[in-house]
Amino acid sequence: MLKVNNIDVYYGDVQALWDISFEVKEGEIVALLGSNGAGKTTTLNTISGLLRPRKGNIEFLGQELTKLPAHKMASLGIAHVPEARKLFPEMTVKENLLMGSLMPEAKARREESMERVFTIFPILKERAWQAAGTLSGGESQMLAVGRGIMACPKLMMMDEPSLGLAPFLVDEEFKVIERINREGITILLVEQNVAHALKACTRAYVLEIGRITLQGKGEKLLHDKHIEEAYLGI
Amino acid sequence: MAKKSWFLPAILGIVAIALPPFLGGYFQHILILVMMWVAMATGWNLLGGYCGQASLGSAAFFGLGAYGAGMLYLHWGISPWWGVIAGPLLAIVVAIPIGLVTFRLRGGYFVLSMLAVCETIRIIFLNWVEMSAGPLGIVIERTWGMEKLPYYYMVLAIAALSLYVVYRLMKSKFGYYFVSIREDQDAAEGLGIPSTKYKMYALIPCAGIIGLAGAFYMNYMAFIEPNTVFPLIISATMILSVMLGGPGTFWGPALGATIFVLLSELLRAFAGPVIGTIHYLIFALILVLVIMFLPNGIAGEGDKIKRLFRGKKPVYVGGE
Amino acid sequence: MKKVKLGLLLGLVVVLVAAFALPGCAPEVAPPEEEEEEEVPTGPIKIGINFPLTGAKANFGTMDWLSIQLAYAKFGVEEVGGRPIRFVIEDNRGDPATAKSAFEKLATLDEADVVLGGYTSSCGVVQAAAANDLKVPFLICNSSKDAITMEGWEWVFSGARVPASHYGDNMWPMIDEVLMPGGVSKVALFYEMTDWGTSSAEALRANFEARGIELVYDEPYDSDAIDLKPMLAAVKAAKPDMIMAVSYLMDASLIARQAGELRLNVLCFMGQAGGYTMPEFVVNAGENANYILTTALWSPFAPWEGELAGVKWTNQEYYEGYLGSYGAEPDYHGAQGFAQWMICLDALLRIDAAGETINRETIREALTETKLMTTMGLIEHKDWCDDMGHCYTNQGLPVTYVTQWQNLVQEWVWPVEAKSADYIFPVPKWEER
Amino acid sequence: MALFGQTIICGFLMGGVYAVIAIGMTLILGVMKIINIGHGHLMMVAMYVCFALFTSLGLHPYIAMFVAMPCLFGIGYLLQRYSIHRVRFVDTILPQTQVLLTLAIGLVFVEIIRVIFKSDFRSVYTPFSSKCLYIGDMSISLPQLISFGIAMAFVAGLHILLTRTDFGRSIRATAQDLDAAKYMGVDALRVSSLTFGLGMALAAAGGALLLPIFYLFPDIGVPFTIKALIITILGGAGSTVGALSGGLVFGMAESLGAVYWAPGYKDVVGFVIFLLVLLFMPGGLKTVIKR
Repeated sequence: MLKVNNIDVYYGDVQALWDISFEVKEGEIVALLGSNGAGKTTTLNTISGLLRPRKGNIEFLGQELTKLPAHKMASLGIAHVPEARKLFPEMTVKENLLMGSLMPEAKARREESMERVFTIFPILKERAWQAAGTLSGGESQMLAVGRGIMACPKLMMMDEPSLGLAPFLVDEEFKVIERINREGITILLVEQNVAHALKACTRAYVLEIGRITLQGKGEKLLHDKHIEEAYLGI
Repeated sequence: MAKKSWFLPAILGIVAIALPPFLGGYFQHILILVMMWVAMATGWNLLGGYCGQASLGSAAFFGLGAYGAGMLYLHWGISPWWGVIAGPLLAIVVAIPIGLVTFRLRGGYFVLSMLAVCETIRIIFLNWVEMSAGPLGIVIERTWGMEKLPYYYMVLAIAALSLYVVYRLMKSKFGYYFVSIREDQDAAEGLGIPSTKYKMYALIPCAGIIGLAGAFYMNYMAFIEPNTVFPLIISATMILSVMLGGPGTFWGPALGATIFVLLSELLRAFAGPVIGTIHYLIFALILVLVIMFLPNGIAGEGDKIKRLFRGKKPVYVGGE
Repeated sequence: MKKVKLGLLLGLVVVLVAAFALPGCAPEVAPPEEEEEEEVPTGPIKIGINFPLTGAKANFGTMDWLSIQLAYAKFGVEEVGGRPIRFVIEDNRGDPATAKSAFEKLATLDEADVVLGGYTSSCGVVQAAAANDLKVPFLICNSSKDAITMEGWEWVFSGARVPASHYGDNMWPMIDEVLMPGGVSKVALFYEMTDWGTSSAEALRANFEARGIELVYDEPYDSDAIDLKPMLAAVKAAKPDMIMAVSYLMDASLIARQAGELRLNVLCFMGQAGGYTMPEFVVNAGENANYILTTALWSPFAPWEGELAGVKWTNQEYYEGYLGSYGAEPDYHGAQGFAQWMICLDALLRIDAAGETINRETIREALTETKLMTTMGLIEHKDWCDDMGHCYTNQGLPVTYVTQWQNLVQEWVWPVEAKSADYIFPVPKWEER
Repeated sequence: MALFGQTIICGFLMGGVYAVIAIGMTLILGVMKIINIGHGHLMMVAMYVCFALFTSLGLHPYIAMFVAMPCLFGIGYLLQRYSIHRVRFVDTILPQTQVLLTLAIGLVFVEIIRVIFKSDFRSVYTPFSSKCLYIGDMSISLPQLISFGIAMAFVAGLHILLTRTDFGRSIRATAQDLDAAKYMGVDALRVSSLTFGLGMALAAAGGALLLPIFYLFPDIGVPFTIKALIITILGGAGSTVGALSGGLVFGMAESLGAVYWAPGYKDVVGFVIFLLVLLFMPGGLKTVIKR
């Protein structure tokens, strides 16, 4: 579904990614793991078109992404649930959700999607008229995911969905991710919470200082020596 | 910044000193204007270009400098040449409270607040007739009549002084702090640089230099009134000169001011008779094009020394 | 780095030393510019023109220049003493520093023999100072700032311009003989915040107070104001018998309109020349212009006439000529421009008649003896002092008078000897018009 | 009492017109964070469009407005798309490059208009311009009242556009988080160009409303830019209700300042309000209203 082939990415003159390649197949949950500063968000931003690779290319459903402007991604069916929520703080919860469904196809199913979001996250229905900036951390995260669902995407890219959440909420979060995946949305997950992510994902890639150092099935990596030492603290 | 860097200034200095006596009065006059704007643009650049606090109200300091000189004569009959001390002093004294208030604001809002401050000062000078003679303005007796050279060397000294002050400041630790505040104020504060304090350290010489130019203007033009020394166009000319030459570069503002004065005079006096009343339109169009295509000015875009402290520019590595 | 610093320091020292040492020896360094006395110039007589022809003030600067051209064509004198007359035009954009640049260029590069210019006060005073420094005769067209001719500058000639504090001179007899007996004892004075407004107000204030008239309102206002109603409402609340307003063109129109809207009823509304006498005033103020009295420096039907260079002229001819040539009505600025060329031409002709060479010095001498009937009345350059203690040099004093807008026409009502209509006083209330 | 009442009426009516001019500014400043110093100059261009239509076809400015608005919309759109936007993301030392660009663009427009129409003062005076209603001793200018009504209609219309339509929400979203808006599929350049155009069209409307009660010359713009900026900051950038309330408060403050302080110092009132709001109430009136 999504193929990233040998990309190099720079910030100005500083290289951030070296020769990154990976693939996401339809129906999978693929996790991109790594510590802070490893280049995970950079990778997602490159797929989203906010950054341009200097080398290599990205394909989505056979279409070349690297030449398209950022705002075209949504119409191809890629939803980006960004890090730090990136909600629209002065707009209400409902307006934030509506913003998720700007593309014609998503717009046609707006009511239906909204109901779907409200069944997954009942709390959002209660808060529908509240400004997004006033939500708690957990609620903001729900809204961010809900906004992603509103787009009826084929691929949802989630950037650190568990960041800053209380432990019981993290469990909830991963349940939701699996649920969304079961409902037919492919997921590319970027996580620091390696243990949780590896349990949830089909396959995973490990990024270290801008390079992919490990890859494989989630379960298998969970028992990898390097992973245990570096990330799980065993 | 190699050895040859003093070579060019020395030649320029020699030319600036030796050439004018051989020019006609008109060209001497133009050179006087050039030097005045060189001083002002250099002063503005200290706060705007190096410290990143672009002010759209620096005409306030110019006007205060001019009035500092003019009011000496108006109230006490003292020679306005003492304004060379009184003018900058007045500008600095007023600049300190202004800075304390407006430096709390950032970016565009700082620009606008300075504009508001400048306009307020203009209106006060216009209305407070007892203090400033209001719209009647101040007319003084000129010291030298036809002779332009004394004025020229005076303003040349002012320009050289302003360049020297800026050079010394930028070579000291102040320069490093100014640039770090410009590049990232939060990070600078994180490193323990009190930003408001260092902005004040940039503002004070900036106001002093511009005030000095104002005091000179009073002596040279022999007439000031609030609308001619406080208008937006003076602030804008300072900024545009710096933009043209290169903000945050040492020679850029001087270069920009020279080009600015010469170009506008060239278009007005020599092209004007040919192209008629559109000469100013052409001038304005050139400005738009320069801002669009040379946003870092001639000096800034021209060479590789884009920023004085390039290594200190924050770089983003990896994730965020 | 050390070396750089040293070099810069050295450079600075050199500059500073030079800055203070050179002015002393400068006179020797500068080549003397004066030509040899005996040589008779043969080139054209150069007339410098220094007006705002672009920029915010261009409309009046252009009117001056067009009127000068009109006068040049009217009197048909194209050469004097075998030397053709050539105009050198400089645009100063209404900016004092530019006006000075333009003057310097005219004086040194173009070697103009005489310069006509000066629209705004700030440009006028800067040009006059330059003229005196550079020893070039300078005729001020409009700049009304009193101080321009109060500095004793012998190269500066006021020509047909009127010092701001004398705009209302001929109104006082009318106030004494008509308005005060008619019940005017409280006056509201407001004036635009410019040199002209402030100087006018000073003279007006002193004269009102000398007559025992109470000033119930006395404020300057910002001429860019959009809504003058709040000020007018305050004026209305002060209950004056008479309004004395010093305003330029568009604020005059706004004030007339908004006074009407507020039904600001007074015995008489007196404007101080400026906006209230301009043809555009009635266009912009419409019916509200009616009954407004105003002091005036000039109007199309002032009965001035005379002969210059063998050509007979009348004031009306100037008005019609301007209207015919440029499709717009001139106001007093244009008349001053026209008069200024007459004064200049008269001086040139007199020098030629006396058999002298035309140069800056002889032009200056000729101008000091100017006594000429112009479109602004009789202009005579004299040195004199007024009762406010202002002492003028080379200052003429054109006759001022009072006009009143009646049925959208500006009629001459005072002094009555030359009236074109009777004054209406007190004026009807707004409700009853 | 009559004086106070009259002062309030004058301030209120003027405030309505100010609000329309400022609402275009609030859209541009609040939504795109662009400080447009050329705002008043472009309003001046619109006024000349109306003036030209009045002199050539005899159209009243209230009708000519509907020609001037699309014209200015187009100018605004092109300016943002091909000029101002270019500068916004260029790596410059002065982050305020964009402010200076709008200043220079304003100068260009002034000079273009000057070449076409000269520096002469113009006005669209119709007998209707001075019609008034009288309540006791106080007068209410009819054209100002109508302007006020039209102004309110524009404010309401814009409010609905911003809160009830996808386009309006996209505008606000772009303002609040540019990257997130891009993730949602918002074409930021298109939205910002359209918004700039819309802001300019509203400035044009303000100019057209001003024309019958004021006059016109090429340099008219600067004071209006300043007024619009003050009102925008006062009301809270990006808020229609804020711009409206800011306009009314500002109009009132100016009017009271002229009567009870001095006509000459009137503008200082605005600047003082501006600085105080910037320093102590950065969100403007908007934050107070919301509470």
